[in-house]
Amino acid sequence: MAETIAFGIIAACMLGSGLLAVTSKKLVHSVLWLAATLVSTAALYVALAAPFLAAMQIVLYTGGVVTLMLFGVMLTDQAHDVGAANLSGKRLPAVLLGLLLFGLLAAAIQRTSLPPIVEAPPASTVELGKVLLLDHVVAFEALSVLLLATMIGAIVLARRNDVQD
Amino acid sequence: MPTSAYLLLGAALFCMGVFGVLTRRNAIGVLIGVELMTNAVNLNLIALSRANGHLTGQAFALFSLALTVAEVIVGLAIVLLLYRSHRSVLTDSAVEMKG
Amino acid sequence: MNIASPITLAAVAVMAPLATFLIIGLIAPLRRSGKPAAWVGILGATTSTVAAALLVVDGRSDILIADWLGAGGKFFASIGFQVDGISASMLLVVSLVAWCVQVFSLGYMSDETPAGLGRYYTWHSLFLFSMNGLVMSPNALQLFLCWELVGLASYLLIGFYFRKPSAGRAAVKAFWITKLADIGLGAGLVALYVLTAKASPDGLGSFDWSPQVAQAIGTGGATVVAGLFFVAVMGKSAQFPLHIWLPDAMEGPTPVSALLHAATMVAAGVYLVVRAYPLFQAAPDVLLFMTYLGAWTAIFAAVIATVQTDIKKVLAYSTCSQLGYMVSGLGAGSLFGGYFHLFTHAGFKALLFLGAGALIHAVHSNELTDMGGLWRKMKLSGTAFILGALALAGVPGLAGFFSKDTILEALHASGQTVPWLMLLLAAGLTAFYMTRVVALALFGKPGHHTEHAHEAPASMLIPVLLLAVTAVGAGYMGGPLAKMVGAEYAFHWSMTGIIATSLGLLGIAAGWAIYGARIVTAEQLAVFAPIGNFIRASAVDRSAAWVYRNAMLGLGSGIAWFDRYVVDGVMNLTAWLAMSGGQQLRTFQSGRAGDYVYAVLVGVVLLVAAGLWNA
Amino acid sequence: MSQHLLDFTVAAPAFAALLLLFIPVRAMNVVRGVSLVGALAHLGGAIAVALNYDRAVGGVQMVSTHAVVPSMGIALTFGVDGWGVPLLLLTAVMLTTGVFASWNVQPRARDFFVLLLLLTSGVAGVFVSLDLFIFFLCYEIAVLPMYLLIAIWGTAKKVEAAGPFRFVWKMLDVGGKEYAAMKLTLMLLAGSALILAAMLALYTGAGSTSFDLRHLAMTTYAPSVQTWGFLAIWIGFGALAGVWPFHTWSPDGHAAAPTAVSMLHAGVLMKLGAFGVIRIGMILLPEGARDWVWLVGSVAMINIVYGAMSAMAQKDLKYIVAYSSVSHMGVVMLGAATLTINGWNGAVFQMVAHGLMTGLFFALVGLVYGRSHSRWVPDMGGFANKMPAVAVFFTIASLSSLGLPGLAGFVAEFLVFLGAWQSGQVIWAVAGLVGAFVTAVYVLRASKSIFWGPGPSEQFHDLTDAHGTEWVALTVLATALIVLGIWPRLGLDFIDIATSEYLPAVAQQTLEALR
Repeated sequence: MAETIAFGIIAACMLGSGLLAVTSKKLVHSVLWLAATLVSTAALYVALAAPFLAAMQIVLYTGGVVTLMLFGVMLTDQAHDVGAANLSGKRLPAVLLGLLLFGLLAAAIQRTSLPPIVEAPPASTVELGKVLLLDHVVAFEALSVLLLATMIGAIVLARRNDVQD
Repeated sequence: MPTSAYLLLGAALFCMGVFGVLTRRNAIGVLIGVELMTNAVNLNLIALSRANGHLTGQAFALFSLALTVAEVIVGLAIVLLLYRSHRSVLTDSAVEMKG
Repeated sequence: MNIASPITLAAVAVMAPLATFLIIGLIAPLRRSGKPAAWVGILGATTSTVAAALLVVDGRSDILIADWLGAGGKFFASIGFQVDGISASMLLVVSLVAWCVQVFSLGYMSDETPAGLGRYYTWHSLFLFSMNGLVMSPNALQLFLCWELVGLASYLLIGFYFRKPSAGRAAVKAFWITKLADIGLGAGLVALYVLTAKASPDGLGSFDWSPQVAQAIGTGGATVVAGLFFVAVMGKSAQFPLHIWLPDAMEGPTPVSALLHAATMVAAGVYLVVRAYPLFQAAPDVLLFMTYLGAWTAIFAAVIATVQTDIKKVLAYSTCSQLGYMVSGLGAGSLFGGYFHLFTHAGFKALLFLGAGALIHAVHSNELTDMGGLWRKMKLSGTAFILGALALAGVPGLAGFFSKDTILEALHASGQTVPWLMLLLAAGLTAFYMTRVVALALFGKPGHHTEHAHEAPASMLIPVLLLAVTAVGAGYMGGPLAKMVGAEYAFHWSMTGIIATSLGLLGIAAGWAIYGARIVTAEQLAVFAPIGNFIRASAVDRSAAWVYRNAMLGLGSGIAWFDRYVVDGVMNLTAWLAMSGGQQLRTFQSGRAGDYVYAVLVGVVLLVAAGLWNA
Repeated sequence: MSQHLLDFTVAAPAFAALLLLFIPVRAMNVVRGVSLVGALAHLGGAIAVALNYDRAVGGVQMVSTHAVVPSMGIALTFGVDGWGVPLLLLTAVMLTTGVFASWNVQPRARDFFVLLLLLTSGVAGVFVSLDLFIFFLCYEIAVLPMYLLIAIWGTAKKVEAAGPFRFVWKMLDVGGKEYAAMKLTLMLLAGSALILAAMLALYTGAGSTSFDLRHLAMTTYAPSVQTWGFLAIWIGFGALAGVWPFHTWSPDGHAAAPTAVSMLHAGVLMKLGAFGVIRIGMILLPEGARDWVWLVGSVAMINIVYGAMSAMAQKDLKYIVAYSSVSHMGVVMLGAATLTINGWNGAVFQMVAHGLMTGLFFALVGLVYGRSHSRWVPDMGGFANKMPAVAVFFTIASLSSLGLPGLAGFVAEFLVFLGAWQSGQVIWAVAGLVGAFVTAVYVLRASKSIFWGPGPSEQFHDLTDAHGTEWVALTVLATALIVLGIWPRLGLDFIDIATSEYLPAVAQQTLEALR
């Protein structure tokens, strides 16, 4: 029972902050609400016995991504940009589409017979590491290359062309 | 909690992301929507990993996490570039790909 | 006589010209040097002639074949040499005439550049090789191979003066017409193969012309095969209406005309009938057709010959006419008659052409009117020419008389009255036009080149005189020749012979009266001019040209237009539709990322819905 | 050694191409040298294959297998049968002579040779591939470089707007070299799409375990796969073989392509199409083949006569030769459609004969065009005065084209006509003979108006005879034509082995009945 209540509270936090993240007029607020959503999700990860991922979620997402986004907002002078320019007028179709999609997905989930959550001790980081570095080592290495490429790509993209002049 | 609860939660979050992507004109706003969507996906992955009692789902979530970071970095770089060339980050202003 | 085996001799006779062809053709410095190349060519011809003579003397038959084409691990076509009486005697005729012509050419072609002379002898060697190969063919397929090669040599030699547009046209025309006719031979070979394959246990056909084959394929099959073969004969041996290439072929150097277009190559058609005679005998319809067509060609060409002013054209039409005799004789069932005439005709027609060549060489013109009175200047060549003309006219005692008589006899014996009458009439006409040629060219009013004319050089005279001997003597070879062919022959006077002789003498008298003694002036004969104009070859010629220009080229242009603008047009239209469709579709691409996201999400919704629907 | 011989032969040109990429563009002689060595290695390999092939044993020999995707049953399997030997030799000869013919190609010679060599590896791969997937892969490798080769090194002339679809001209650059290249590529790729579909049907129909042709050949496919699969393969490969009405890329493509490319394309690549129809379509789908031969043969008949008639109306030298290829490829398809030993032997022999002949033709056309800067036949005349050797070679090619005995073309056509008559379709044989006659008309006319007549006019002032490396291509090709014409068993003995092995199953008759 307590678990259900906890789940309800976290879910409500997540959905609420998520909704605010997509509806806030101020971009900075949006980013901050996104951070709140991500933290709530991290809490759910803990509930799903994935502490390592919860930690990563907070470190990478909330620490890294949100910060980056804030930088982005600042750098592009959007901090105080408020109002219509941020939000397009076509809100009703978007709401309908979102609701329709949710309805369909919910129906799909309801129809599918899913295995119940197995109550087990949280997965140890050691095991996760084994899975990562034994079963999926190629993907892991590919990911590292991807990150390197991302880094180089970001530098190339963001570099000012007039530096040479 | 049943697995479907997590999945429904993920679906709801995903649809919010969809809504965000559709309504934001600001490129960073769009990125926020995308983040919500990937987050929903990660939630599903972990929930199903738990349900199946196998860690591969978590490993995937981890990869997805890293990919998201990469995506945000490149996305923001593009936003900066867009801002520099168009003095605006509104997605409507970049229509050079018009057929 | 046992010098060498018959096969060795045959191989030498065939391969010697091939060797000279390769030597002259591939060794460029030799070819460009002219005279030495000519001597190499003559050496080849000499070797062939000697080998052929030994073969005739030897008299044995033999055959050597090598597998050439196969199917499913077994061979059905072979090439090689077949030595028997017919091939040996024909080989001698071909080689001897070729030798005479090649020697004659030394003098006749003396104005040619060394490189041109080398080329001339290259093609001559190619011709002799192909023709000898044709003669020695053990089956119809090899005969066809060589038949076409002979046509190639003819094409190259007619077009020898390739800078002259008319020579080019004539060469191509000759090739086209004979090639058109050769469709018949090709189809006939295919039919022969298929028919024999049906009758054979292992499914393999053959290209043999033996009586067994004729029996196996039956009358129906033989009619198809022989009929198709005969189409090719009509082309090669210049039978109406496919004769139109032969007069044009006179664009080639005169010795070429003597060798190819009078004595040997045009006789290849007749030779084919001779060789494949079992097949023809099994097809009476074809034989009947041959009798009539040959007779018609004989008289038709003879009439045209009477109005020609170019000496070579007269001889060309005369060749058509004489080939008509041979075909008609073969059609009447006389294998020996046709072959005998081929044999004698080769000698005196080569003589006539070489003699005409000597006259042309003297006055540098082909026109009868430019000659005139050459007798006084060129006694030897003139005598030889007159001997040839008399032999052709069928004067008793000379070669043409005997062979023509054999054919007429055969027609009479087989009861073919109409062709028989036609051929008799043609005999009279032959005598008439030859007398006309002799009267105009050798006697009569001197032409303006006659003054500077002089007797031909020795290289030209020797072959002419040698051939003159054959024109006199070949007729007496009938007995031995018949034995080689496997027939019986002994001359005796008959009603036909008397009529033909009288008609011939009448023709000579009339010719002399009009053109020699001028008792009747040519002007008084002008009433016959319309007939001459009407029957002129140009009528056939013109229709052929019309067919070529309108039917073939016109159809070709039409198809090419259709291909370019309709077939390809549809392809282009497809491309155009795709591009236009693209132009329409591009408006969907607004360029705004938001629109694309909408599209993607709508797509996702639809896919999920579809998935649910099906689940 | 011998099990890697085919690997070596196929890979040699590709390896040379790879090597060329590391050679500086300016080192022209090195570029040529490497290309030539690659070509000669290929030729040597092909000759070694021919010498190693044991005719007494027959069948597929010198098999080499390297698994590529074991889970799908894809393996790089090469093996040579009786057809492969002459076709491989043909490819090698064409590449070698093509390298000589493009000795002075400009600009970007290195890139040209890279593409040329790569393409040849693809062609050779198709001829000896025993794996359907690799077969298709090599096919695409052979076809695709063509686009660049034509679009970069080609020359072309615009076609005037006319006909019922003249509005199309506004959007398309009809006749331009990019147009020609694009048209060729698109039409052949459209064919490839059909082949791919049929290939997947074959693969799944045989249990989705292996692409090995020998495995597929043992499978009996469902009637629908037979019928539609064969049709798709016929049209798909037929597009490359110039089957009417999918031949229209050929005149424009061949006319626009540079000399060596025309040589290889008309000489070898078009054969891939016909080879594909027989090797894949007919052998793997015999029922489908039997259902459709009436159509294949009838269209081939159209090809022969229609192509020849079109050629007769052309005034551009390259178009004449290109249309003659359309006509002659009809002979190949006709032979295939007869389903008789002679027909098939003739079809494969015609592939070789036509390859050599058309290669010689295009080499000569390139030579004449290079000297006279004109392809317009009516303007020419009297060229034999200045270029006698070229005239002789041109005559040889013409004569082979019109099927003169003593040259390779005759043997092929004669066998095909024998087969056509044997198959009971006399009309096919007659159409073939008529086509041969029409060919005689247009090739001799072209030959006459180019080379005969009074000396060349003023505008052709720098005509010279063949010299240097040009002799190599001309001599080799002409000699091959003559040798095969005089002694056809050199090729036929190989071809007959494979035909005797494959045909009885396709025609469902005994060897005796098929002869």
